[in-house]
Amino acid sequence: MDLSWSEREQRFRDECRSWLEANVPAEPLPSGDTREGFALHVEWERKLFEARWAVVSWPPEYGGRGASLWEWLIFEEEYYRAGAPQRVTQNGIFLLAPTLFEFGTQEQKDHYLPRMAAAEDLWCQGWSEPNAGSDLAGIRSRAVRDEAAGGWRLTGQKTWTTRGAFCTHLFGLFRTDPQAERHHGLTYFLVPLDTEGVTVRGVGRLDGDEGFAEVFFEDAFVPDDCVLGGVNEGWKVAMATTSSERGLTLRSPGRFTATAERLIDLYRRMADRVDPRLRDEVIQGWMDAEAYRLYTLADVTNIVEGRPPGARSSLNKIWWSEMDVRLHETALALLGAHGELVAGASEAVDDGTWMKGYQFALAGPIYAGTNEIQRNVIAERVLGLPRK
Amino acid sequence: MDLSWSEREQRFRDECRSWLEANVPAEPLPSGDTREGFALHVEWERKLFEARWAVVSWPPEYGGRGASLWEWLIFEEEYYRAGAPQRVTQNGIFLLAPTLFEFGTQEQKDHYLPRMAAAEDLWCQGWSEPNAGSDLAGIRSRAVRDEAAGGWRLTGQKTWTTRGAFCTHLFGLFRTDPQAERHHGLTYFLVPLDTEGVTVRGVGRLDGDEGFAEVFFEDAFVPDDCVLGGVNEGWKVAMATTSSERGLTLRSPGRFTATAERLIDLYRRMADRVDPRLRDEVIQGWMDAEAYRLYTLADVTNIVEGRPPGARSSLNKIWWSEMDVRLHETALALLGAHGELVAGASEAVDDGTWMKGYQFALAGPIYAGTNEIQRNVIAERVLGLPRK
Amino acid sequence: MRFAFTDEQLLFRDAVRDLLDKECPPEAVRYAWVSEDGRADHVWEALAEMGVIGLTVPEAFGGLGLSELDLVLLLEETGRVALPEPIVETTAVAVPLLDAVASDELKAEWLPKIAAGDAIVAVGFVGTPFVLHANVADLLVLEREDRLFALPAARARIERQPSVDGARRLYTVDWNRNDEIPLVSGEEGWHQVNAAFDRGALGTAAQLLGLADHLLAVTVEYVKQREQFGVPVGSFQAVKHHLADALLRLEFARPVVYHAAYSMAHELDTRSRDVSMAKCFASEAAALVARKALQCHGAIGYTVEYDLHLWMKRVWALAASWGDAAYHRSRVALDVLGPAGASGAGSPTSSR
Amino acid sequence: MRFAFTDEQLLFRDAVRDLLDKECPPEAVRYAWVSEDGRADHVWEALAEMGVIGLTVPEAFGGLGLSELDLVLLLEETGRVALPEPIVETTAVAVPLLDAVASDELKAEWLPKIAAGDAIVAVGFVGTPFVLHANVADLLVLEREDRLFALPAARARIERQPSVDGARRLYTVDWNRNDEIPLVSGEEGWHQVNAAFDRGALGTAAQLLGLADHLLAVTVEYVKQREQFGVPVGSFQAVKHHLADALLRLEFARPVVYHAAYSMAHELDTRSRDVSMAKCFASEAAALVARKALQCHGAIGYTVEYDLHLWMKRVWALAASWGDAAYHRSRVALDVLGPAGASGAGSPTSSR
Repeated sequence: MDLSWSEREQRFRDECRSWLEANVPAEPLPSGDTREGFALHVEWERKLFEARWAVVSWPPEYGGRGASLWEWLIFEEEYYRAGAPQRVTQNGIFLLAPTLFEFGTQEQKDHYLPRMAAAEDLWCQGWSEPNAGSDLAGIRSRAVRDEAAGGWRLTGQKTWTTRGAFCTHLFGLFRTDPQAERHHGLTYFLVPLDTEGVTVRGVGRLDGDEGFAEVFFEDAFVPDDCVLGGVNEGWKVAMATTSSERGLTLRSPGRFTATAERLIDLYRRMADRVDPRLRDEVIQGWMDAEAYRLYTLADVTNIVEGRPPGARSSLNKIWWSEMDVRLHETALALLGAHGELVAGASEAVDDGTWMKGYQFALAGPIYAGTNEIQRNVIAERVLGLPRK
Repeated sequence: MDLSWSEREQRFRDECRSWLEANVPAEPLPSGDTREGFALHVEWERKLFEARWAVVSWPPEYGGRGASLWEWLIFEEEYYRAGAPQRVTQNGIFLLAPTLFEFGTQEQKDHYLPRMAAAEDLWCQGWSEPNAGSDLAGIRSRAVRDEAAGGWRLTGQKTWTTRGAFCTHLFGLFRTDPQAERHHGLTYFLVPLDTEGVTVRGVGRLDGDEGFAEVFFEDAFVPDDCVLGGVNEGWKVAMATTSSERGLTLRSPGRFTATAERLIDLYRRMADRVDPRLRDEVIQGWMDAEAYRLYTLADVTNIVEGRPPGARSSLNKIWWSEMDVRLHETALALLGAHGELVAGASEAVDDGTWMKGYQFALAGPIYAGTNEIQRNVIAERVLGLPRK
Repeated sequence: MRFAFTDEQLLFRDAVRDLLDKECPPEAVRYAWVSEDGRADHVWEALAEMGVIGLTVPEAFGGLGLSELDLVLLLEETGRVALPEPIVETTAVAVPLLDAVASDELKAEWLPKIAAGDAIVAVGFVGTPFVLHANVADLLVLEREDRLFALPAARARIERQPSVDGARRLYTVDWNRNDEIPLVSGEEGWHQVNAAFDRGALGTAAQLLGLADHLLAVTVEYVKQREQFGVPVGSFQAVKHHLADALLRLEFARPVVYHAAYSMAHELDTRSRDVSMAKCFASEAAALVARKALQCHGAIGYTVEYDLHLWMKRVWALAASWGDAAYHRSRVALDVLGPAGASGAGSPTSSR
Repeated sequence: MRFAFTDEQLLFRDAVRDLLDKECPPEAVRYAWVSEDGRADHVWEALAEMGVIGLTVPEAFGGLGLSELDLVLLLEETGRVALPEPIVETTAVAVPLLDAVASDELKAEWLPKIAAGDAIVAVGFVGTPFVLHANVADLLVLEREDRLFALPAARARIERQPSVDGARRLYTVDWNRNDEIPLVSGEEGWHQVNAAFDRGALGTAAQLLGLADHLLAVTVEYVKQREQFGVPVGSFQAVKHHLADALLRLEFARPVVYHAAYSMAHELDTRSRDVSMAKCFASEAAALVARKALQCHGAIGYTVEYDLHLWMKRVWALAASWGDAAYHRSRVALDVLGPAGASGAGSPTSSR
């Protein structure tokens, strides 16, 4: 066991910290889930790319630095500590990219990855449908073969697509075998949103931003090279990387340790006004974030040494998502009657970011597999309890 | 709404308080779940009976005072406030008696009720079996008709029978129709434990007392008049009074408000030594007990006015059983390293009653229908969610 | 001993529920989010018509002269529909306060107008840092250092403080001291502020019950029809237990709130403690119900096009207004344990 | 950066597990409840044989001279079998303390005996009011007002304090001051007591992990085979989620405990805080697992004829020993927030 960073990692941290200090916008950008804010975030993403900080863990030929998982952790830690903008490219970088690396043809990788890294192509996720939320196997959107044109015609509806109204591309599952049931007969498609027959409609979200979209497909044609992995193998392709170590389940601790530090700072400012018992919630929140950091260090060690977490990654997801809610609940408890104030209120503490963050945090236990589903996974696949 | 007590109720309270003050043993009796303790508790029960405090809500002809539900609440409040002994007759008085009143023949009532009130007959419950815990319909013990002798022959095993090793009689369900499935073909029997073919074996319990028993039946004969209600109607008979207002579900608030007051007293004694945050748990416990008292007052009003709680009584059971656990957890948290000490330790606070009470409280969420079952009942029968 | 409402009280409650179902549907709440003044149309007038707005106004001034116990069920109904109006401030808080401390002239001038629905009174104490609907108030009743006074709306300089709940129009208020119309001050002022704070906390607790009731009801309906894995999500035990827990907390907060209304109406010595218990239980129960409601809805509950958020955000706001759960718990501790045992407790006027 | 144990450490752990499975089955724990001295037969000797008892004894004195990081997995194993022996007190606490402060004579006299398994040392600080297994100790190391001293067992007057865990033999100790063998006092004494307390808390946290691991494992097995309503109870979602929550808390306490062992072994400045985090997480995780284990077992878990209670009661006892969760949380708060922010925190020697 050695919990110290190597010289190389230290240098990496220093380089990244100094670049961020010099380049992170002094004024926080408006939410990237609004049209205006999104545009500004894309600018930022391109700046990151030019300095090769956009996708540090990718190979250099695709715009990365071939950074190790450890360096990726360091980058994330520094990124959040610096209070840098949210990554509006994350669905592409964290969800699609791992799948492309594993299943993409050389042509697909060479075409999509650099444009994704450079924030030229902006990807949104097309999993959920009106009748397929927790149960993705309920997908009804279909792709019909067009032999003549050498491609597929997509019809159906995707929903809850985060930032879909502002993106340029969508990746998602469509049913290519109408006979097949449930998880079978699905195919993974890469779809430009400017394709004829595709309509995108923005949907307002809890926190007031137009961060969701519904995407309608009416006989929209996409050529064969828009299929990722094999036809009718979409489920396997999609699932293979959902617990990817760069995916959602291994959420970088930096985000939460930074929130915990901000909570400590808030407590210091409010301490004279609040019930002393809140001290315990504050310190518990700080310890929970620290525990998540330590858990992740062990997790990454296992991954690096060839022991992937598998179903245990559901433990991460439950922990970070429920911790994030608690951290914000504690902050709001500290704020008392001031907690309901939002950006623009002269009396708002920290410009209402805690209430904003709370609403964002509330999505955590719901998306990427509700925590109820995650608990089933843990019980059945980690503890081995009977499914039925 | 009128939350004051009538003159009559006040007088009842005064009478009951002064009798208890004069008669409750100065030294708490040893646990009634031990053989010695049980004997002493039976003495106490007989004393209660002689003063007509044993079954205040029963008609005078059976040894009661025909007390109203309100007066019963008052009695219970005073009983616990006085720190009077636990009721080792409770299975008979609270569980069997309501069923006897509703389904018993005049002969059965005249025979059993006075002897029960006088603590001459001491009843234990024969519901659970090795394969029938939460799922009573899994009962396998059977009763075979003996036409010649005019009765039934019982065979099988009952388990987790509280104080069964010290009781004289058992009431329970036996399968009289081997063809019938699940809840059908069961019959409610009243069985003297000295019946030939009945063997009782004591089982040690978490808190160290021999408070459980396994009861074995081998071709044990009981005459027809030991059947309560109709043959093959045992389920209906048993269920009719499980949510009886004098049954387990309407646990008298007195027990918990008394515990809460003791917790407040403990906090006062420890306050200088404990983390201030525990103050909140203490006061929350006190408020939870108070809320249960108020909920019960509303409940009793509804019952008195002909609006029985029905499935909503599962709410009571969850509340009091989980509150009781929290109250004791809080007390043990106040005690810190002293919490593990038990009766006989010179350093033990309150002679270890908190740890003892904690173990007793832990049974609450398990017996009389686990709280998981109770939550299903609330969801399905109160909220109307689909069973399957 | 009878812990239940009278048939009259229940009938009045039903009538108000019918009225609000008709006059204050979700669209009215949505409208209040975007409307200039943050109010729904016509509802206030309709409620005044029915006597609800003037419920606490003495009959001599054209009201019904009824008590907190008569009001509590009606405020619960205003919560059920997320009524975007300052009824707690005007009817529950301002009227009894003015009735207790205002000059005969002031009462004669304002109480009849309030009862008629022609005047709105906004309130602001240190315990409630922001003044709700000061923008539409005709009169403000404010307090500084136990100095209670009235302020004509025209004399108030107000600055909007946007809330997460678009239908809650909150303001900070500034004024010239010589525009104050003195009501009462000193120790009597402190007592009156405490009584007013108790009424506000109680009224808010009642609204939280109604809000939570509605959130639970729509969630139950949703999980009954929403299907995943080929069955209604409401058939999953995890969802059942989420909602059973929600009902449990709500149903045990209910008698606590009604009991506090009884204590206030009968001026029991324990009334402040009883109100704090009520606000503590109602705040935590409603917050839990809101949390479960969102989780059981999933992504759809997260969209503003679906109504859930209108109720959820009101719950967040009200749970922290008029003292949050932690504050009121401390107040109970102060009463039950005494100053020694209860560190961290404060008087209602200690800022939250 | 590598947050994992070495193969050697894991192999040693496996060997100790095999030994304990053989030498310390549930019957051995039951025996300790009723045996005269509250110990299991032979286990101590077998552990000494393997070098576990003397693990922290310097090689010069016949031990392995290893660190907290080498010990933590082994103590976890002693927890897994609910070992009824004072190994935390002797190996984790007393040995490093004696090695740090005892005279050469005292070390030469005792350390080799301990390593050989021929001597047991019991400890008592103000932070740990009762002395475990003082009845079988050959030497006691005690502390009063930062005055650390050794006391020959023969000179100690002990009174048994019965614990809910029959295998834990707790005693209060009395003695004549002139029988004390002074070790260290004053500020240095305070530092040594704190270091000893940290080692005791860490060792106890490790045992709690093992205890919880076992409780969860037997519960999983039970709910897989126990049938109700025609199916295994483990197929009910409520049971699944109870046990998923148990695993969640346990698996997030684990790295916190291992990290604290690393901090102690490398004498990091944060070690006391890291240990407090470890004890806080381990105590609460184990308590939760015990609670879920009993609930998922139902009535059978409530009987003393079933083994569950042996582990459950040890968890209750250890969760509150060497500082409970609330105490250690305060200690972390003191470190992170500073005295101003952290009311109610105390030093390890403030009585719990």
